[in-house]
Amino acid sequence: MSQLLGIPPQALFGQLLLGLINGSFYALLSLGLAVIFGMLNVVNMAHGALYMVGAFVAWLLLTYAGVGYWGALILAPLVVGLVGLALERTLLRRLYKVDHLYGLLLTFGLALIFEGAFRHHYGVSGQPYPIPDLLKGGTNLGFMYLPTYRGWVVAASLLVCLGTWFAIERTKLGAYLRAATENPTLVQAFGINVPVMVSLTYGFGVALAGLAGVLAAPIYQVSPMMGSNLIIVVFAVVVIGGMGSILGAIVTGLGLGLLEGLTKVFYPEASNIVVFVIMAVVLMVKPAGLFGRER
Amino acid sequence: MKRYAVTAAIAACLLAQAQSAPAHAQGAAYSDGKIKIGILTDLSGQLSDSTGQGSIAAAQMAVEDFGGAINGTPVELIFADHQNKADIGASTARRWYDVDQVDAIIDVPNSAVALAVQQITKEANRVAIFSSPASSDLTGKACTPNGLHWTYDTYALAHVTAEAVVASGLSSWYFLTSDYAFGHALERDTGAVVESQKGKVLGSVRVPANNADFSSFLLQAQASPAKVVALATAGADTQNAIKQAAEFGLGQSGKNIVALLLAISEVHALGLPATQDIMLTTPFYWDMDDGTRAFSKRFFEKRKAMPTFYQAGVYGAVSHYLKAIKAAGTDAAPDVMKTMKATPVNDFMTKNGSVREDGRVLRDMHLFQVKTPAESKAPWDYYKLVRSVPAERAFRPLSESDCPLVKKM
Amino acid sequence: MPEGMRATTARTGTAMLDIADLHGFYGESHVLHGVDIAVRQGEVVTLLGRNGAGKTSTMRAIMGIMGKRTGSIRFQGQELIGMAPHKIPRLGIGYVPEERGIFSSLSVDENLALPPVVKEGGMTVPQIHALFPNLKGRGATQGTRLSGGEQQMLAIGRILRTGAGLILLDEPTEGLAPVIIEQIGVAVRALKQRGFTILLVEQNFRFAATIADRHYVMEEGHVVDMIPNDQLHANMDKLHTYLGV
Amino acid sequence: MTTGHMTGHTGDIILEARGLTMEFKGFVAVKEVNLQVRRGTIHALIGPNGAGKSTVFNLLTKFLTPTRGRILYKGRDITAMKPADVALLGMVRSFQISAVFPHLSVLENVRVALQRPLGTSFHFWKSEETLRDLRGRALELIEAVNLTPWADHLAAELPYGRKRALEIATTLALDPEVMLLDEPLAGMGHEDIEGTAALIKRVSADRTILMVEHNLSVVAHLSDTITVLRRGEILAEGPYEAVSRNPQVMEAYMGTGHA
Amino acid sequence: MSLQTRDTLHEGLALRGGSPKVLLTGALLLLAVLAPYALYPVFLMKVLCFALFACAFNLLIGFAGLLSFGHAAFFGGAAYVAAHAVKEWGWTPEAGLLAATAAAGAMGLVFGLLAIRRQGIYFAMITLALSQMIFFLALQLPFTHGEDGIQAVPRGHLFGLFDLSRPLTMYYVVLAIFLGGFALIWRTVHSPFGQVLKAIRENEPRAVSLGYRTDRYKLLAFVLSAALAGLAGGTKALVFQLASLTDVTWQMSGEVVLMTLLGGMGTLLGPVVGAALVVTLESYLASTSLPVPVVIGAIFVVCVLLFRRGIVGELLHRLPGKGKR
Repeated sequence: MSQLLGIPPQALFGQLLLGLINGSFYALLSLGLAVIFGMLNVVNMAHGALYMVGAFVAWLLLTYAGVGYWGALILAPLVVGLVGLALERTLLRRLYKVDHLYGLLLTFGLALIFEGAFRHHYGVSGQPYPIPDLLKGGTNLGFMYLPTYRGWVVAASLLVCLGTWFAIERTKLGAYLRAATENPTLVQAFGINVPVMVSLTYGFGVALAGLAGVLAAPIYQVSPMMGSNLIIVVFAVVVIGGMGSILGAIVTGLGLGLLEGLTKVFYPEASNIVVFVIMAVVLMVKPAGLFGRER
Repeated sequence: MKRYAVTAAIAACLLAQAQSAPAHAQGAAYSDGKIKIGILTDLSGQLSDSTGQGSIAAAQMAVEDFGGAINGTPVELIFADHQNKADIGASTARRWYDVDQVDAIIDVPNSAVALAVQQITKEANRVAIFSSPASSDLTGKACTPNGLHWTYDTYALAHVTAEAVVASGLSSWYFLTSDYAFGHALERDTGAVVESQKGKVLGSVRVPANNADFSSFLLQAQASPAKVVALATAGADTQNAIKQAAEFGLGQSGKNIVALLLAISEVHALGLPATQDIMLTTPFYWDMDDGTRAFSKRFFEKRKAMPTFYQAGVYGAVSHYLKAIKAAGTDAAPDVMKTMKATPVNDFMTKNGSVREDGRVLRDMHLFQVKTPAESKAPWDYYKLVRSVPAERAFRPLSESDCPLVKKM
Repeated sequence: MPEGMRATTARTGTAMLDIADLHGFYGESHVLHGVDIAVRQGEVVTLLGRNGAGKTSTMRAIMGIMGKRTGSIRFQGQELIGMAPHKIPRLGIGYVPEERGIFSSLSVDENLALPPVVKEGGMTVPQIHALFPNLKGRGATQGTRLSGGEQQMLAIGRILRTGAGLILLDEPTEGLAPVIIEQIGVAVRALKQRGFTILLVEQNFRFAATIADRHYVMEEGHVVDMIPNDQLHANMDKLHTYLGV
Repeated sequence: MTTGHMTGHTGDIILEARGLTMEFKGFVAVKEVNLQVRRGTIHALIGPNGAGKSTVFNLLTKFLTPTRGRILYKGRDITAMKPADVALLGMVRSFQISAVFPHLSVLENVRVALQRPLGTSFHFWKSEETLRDLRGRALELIEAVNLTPWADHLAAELPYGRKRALEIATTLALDPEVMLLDEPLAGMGHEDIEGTAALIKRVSADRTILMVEHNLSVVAHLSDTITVLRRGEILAEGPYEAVSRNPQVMEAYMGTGHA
Repeated sequence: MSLQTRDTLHEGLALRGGSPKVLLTGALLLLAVLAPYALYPVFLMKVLCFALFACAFNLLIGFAGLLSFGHAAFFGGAAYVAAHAVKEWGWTPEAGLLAATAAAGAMGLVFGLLAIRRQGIYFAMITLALSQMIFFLALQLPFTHGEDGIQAVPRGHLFGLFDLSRPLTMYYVVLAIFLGGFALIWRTVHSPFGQVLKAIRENEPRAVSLGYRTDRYKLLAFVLSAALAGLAGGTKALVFQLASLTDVTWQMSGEVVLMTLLGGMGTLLGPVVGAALVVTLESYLASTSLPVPVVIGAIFVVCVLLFRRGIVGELLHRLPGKGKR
């Protein structure tokens, strides 16, 4: 049988590979959201905007400072992380004692401000960001042409995801983080400065978004709206994976990327909706998410 | 007590609103002592780079070129951002007509807003000149005696592109279509022309709206044996599709990419490496002749960018409107409309254009191909002409029109 | 030494921990009503009292992890009220909370390594394993998979690593079987011999009697009595009224 | 309701738990608890920390679902019922932290409990005035717990002890046959304790009360029967005199002998 | 006597009772009736539509404590239903509005059944996801005409009598609809049902322990809120003679949250004030070069950080002796 459900198997492999690429973006973004939610109990609506800021910082560095892709890969997440740190210290911190929903509303407002400001200054057409020379070109895999840069994106984001997972699950610092997620008061009573950890966690979470932004810059136009289109889907990914679950974020990110890829082949009209349908179903059946703990 | 305070607060903000309503002043020749043109445009959204502030600048240039007044009656220009929301556009248009005594609304990118403004203009019996929206419904089933569709429309894009591209020998097509009304219309119209020209449509894929990643669809297009991959998309979708098509080497694999709607500001943003060899249809390119170059140079000095065809269209629309008012000696909409329809359109962009009874402006359209980086000699040197299509072949003939104004035999 | 004398000595500046007129609140519920306690270096002191008497709240007040506090808590002369909660343990106070506070997302080893070392002279992991042999070889197990007694050992063990000189032990025998309680008792006595100062919350006063120097009795949010261990037998009737059913 | 004909302490079994067991992730919080509460008595549940009192309490009121075992109320199996439905049968609980509706007035707090039998709780088109008839009864209940001067204050403005009183008034408004009180004296000062204990005694007339409470002197004074729990199991049961002399209970409270 | 006033006072700006209240209500009504002679009617109608929408939303967040982040689905969805019924099927305006309200109510029932079982952030997320599905459906279903929307909807004659194409007639009809909706909300808040709802908002476990099946009350509140949001959306479709995607976007859901937050959650007049301010601001900003989203976002941030009670809530709070609301 040379056709599988009307699709040549080779095309199917290609689509699965593409799904994996998108999935690794989802994973990177939802990982940041999950880390933040686990520690701060805040649904960070500004995550998409900060992803966009990451891409813009890379573009600004290139345009005005002559700093290329590799430099931006380090600097942009750092800048975004610092922005996040400042936001947490000055704004978010005031809301921990009130309903978590206010955190959601605050970050929603922040997202509007970031997107609006960049749109005001740089327009919406988007700015071009070249693929770095080292990663230009591609390889013909037989069933598809794989641009080298896309390969790099998968590798880099998987590396970062696994690195983050390792840091959280296998290091001392990660142990602090897990413990503080479970019982911040007790961790505080052991002499660990939990408020600083919370700030750093937020900074780290949004730095991951910034990194994703840099990785995305050469693929998509660097545009003020690039985050808001993506964020709700990523949101859904985190909810499906289980709010606050690290592994859940990574696995569901990749899984939904694949699933969405398949939908694009078989029924592209539904590919926008498929993630939300799954989210609704998962929430009904397993409200804590596939990998989440009941909190 | 508290209620008074709240009442006062509400009253205060409502009054602030009211103050923007000027008293009705009675002018001599023209209705309220001035000629007021409203540029309703997109200052913050998807289309703000290709229209937006540039449209306003173009309108100002047109007013200045006209001397700023007609027979001593000043011409006033106001503008507003419709935020791509039909209701905001509609309420702005209503307020302009009802309260601010605006005589004409010009520009209106975004078909949904334009269709709403078309209705309101008819009810208010004023003039609307649509230089930026695409939907050919504006002179089709939604046509009114008060609206002109100035620059282009989906029908023309489809026909000119399909005809010119098939004529240049590329006859097998594959569509990448935005999954909403605009995309559907473009694909349907273009496909029909391709087939009428003995070309073949080998397939199409519907791309969900706001989908940043096109790789999956591009891969499906690549797998098709078609020679032409046509992008029936707009705005950010087109940009991302083009950028990713370059990344996946669609051009190298022998596909010709045709963008059915692409403005020069977008080509500029994407850069030549990504856009080279793409074919596109436009009624205007800055580097066509001395006239276009002269206008564009002035425009560039103001905006630091070359004008898009939308913005050039705004200039033409404002000029033609002012000319008609002057000729008619009144700003009453029926007379002005009549005069505009009777007057041929001639400016740097339009040669021997005409306005049809359904409100359609007929002009020549041109198929261009984007230059390679090597071919480009200077900044903004982006296009080379492939072929021009004369006005009468570019636009929908009246015989096919479903405009109620057009009497069928 | 007569009861009064001891209390005075404790109050006259040699106290390691000196709590005076401590009031504490959870939201609007006023749980501590003027607590006075003094603990000297090297002492083991218990807080006895029924459920809800304010023993655990006193511990939490010392650690700075309850809502509002007024009065004074001095540790080695330093005032703790108003100090950032994470700085308090760094002065050398280790806290073993009620219900042990073992983290389920951490392995036994990670739980053991979690509290940062705050002073020199803490016990090494082999030493802790020697004290609590049950913990040996269980390093990779999820913390909460241990039995209740083992969790208690882990909770105490992890504090010993930090080098804290004063240890707050909140009901280490709660819900444990007698044979396990015995093991915990052996360990606590060993700690005492090593010179640790211990403030112990207990309902189980027979357990407390085997290790403590003095006993404070709390009722309804304040201290109602102080009984030196050697006078326990003489005060059994009083104790029964305080603690018995 | 049906409390009128009840006669003192000789009643039958109104609430019963059979083999009640609750496991949390491998940890057994409540093990094979068999409990019988006689109609018309005050029954106290005591035990050291971590004995599982609160868990038993939440199981009986259906805020938790038992892993095993059955709960019978007036001979009827209520194990699978929802908490709200249990309340409708006449068994109403209070909470450890004061459970009032802070931004409703004291009167409204009580009235919310009174209005359900009217059957208009879903009537969003009816006026609040239709609840006027309930005022008299509400004020009576408020009077009964000495809150009359506070009747038109928001519950949030009450001092802590008064909130507990309001909570009891609200519970009484349902005229429950069984009241389950979860640490009704927790967090109270001396002054409030006596008053509240007296209140509990007063409202216990013609009712069954099951309570979890730490204040043993109050428990000793009020209760007809005391059940002592330890480590999720029943250690002893009986009147105060018997329970307090039980060596196992003494051990549970005073500790095991010298190690 | 004191009981009686206290009963209603802490409720917020209740419009009933003693003669000053009657007077004030009268004055407000008079103001509303005269407004179109001083102000631009379409603007006023827009304010009224959004005010009703915000009031409907507030019924849920303010009086049942549920944050729906997907209310645009009801507002915008109902607008499509009304526009389609009136334009394509030639229904009368009143029938179109009824259909819009009923459709939104039905959607609310489905959403509610799915979402009500979860609380807090989860509730917000589920409603967001469901409304995003409605958005994509509106984008892709043929009857909505995609991004063009349903245009040129005839206003028609109400009950065959009143010609709605006349701005003043339309205005008074919209005013009547708003007042009707507002009165229903006011009645709901001050009904036996409203009492239970507030009790659930204040302390759900306690309400359960008093024998209330809280899920059913929340569901009814959700359906009512959805239906009224639908009424507002349907009315807006008639006013502007179009139904477009704008009204189903999640940004619109965010906007109604802002209106309510700004005016004051849980106060009856707050959402009206909030809606009036936001609509005024948006129409003012439209003709300036200030970036609208930035301003809106900044207001959001300021409200969340400093004015969680909102304008009306803050006013009430500062009034002496009126309870701690």
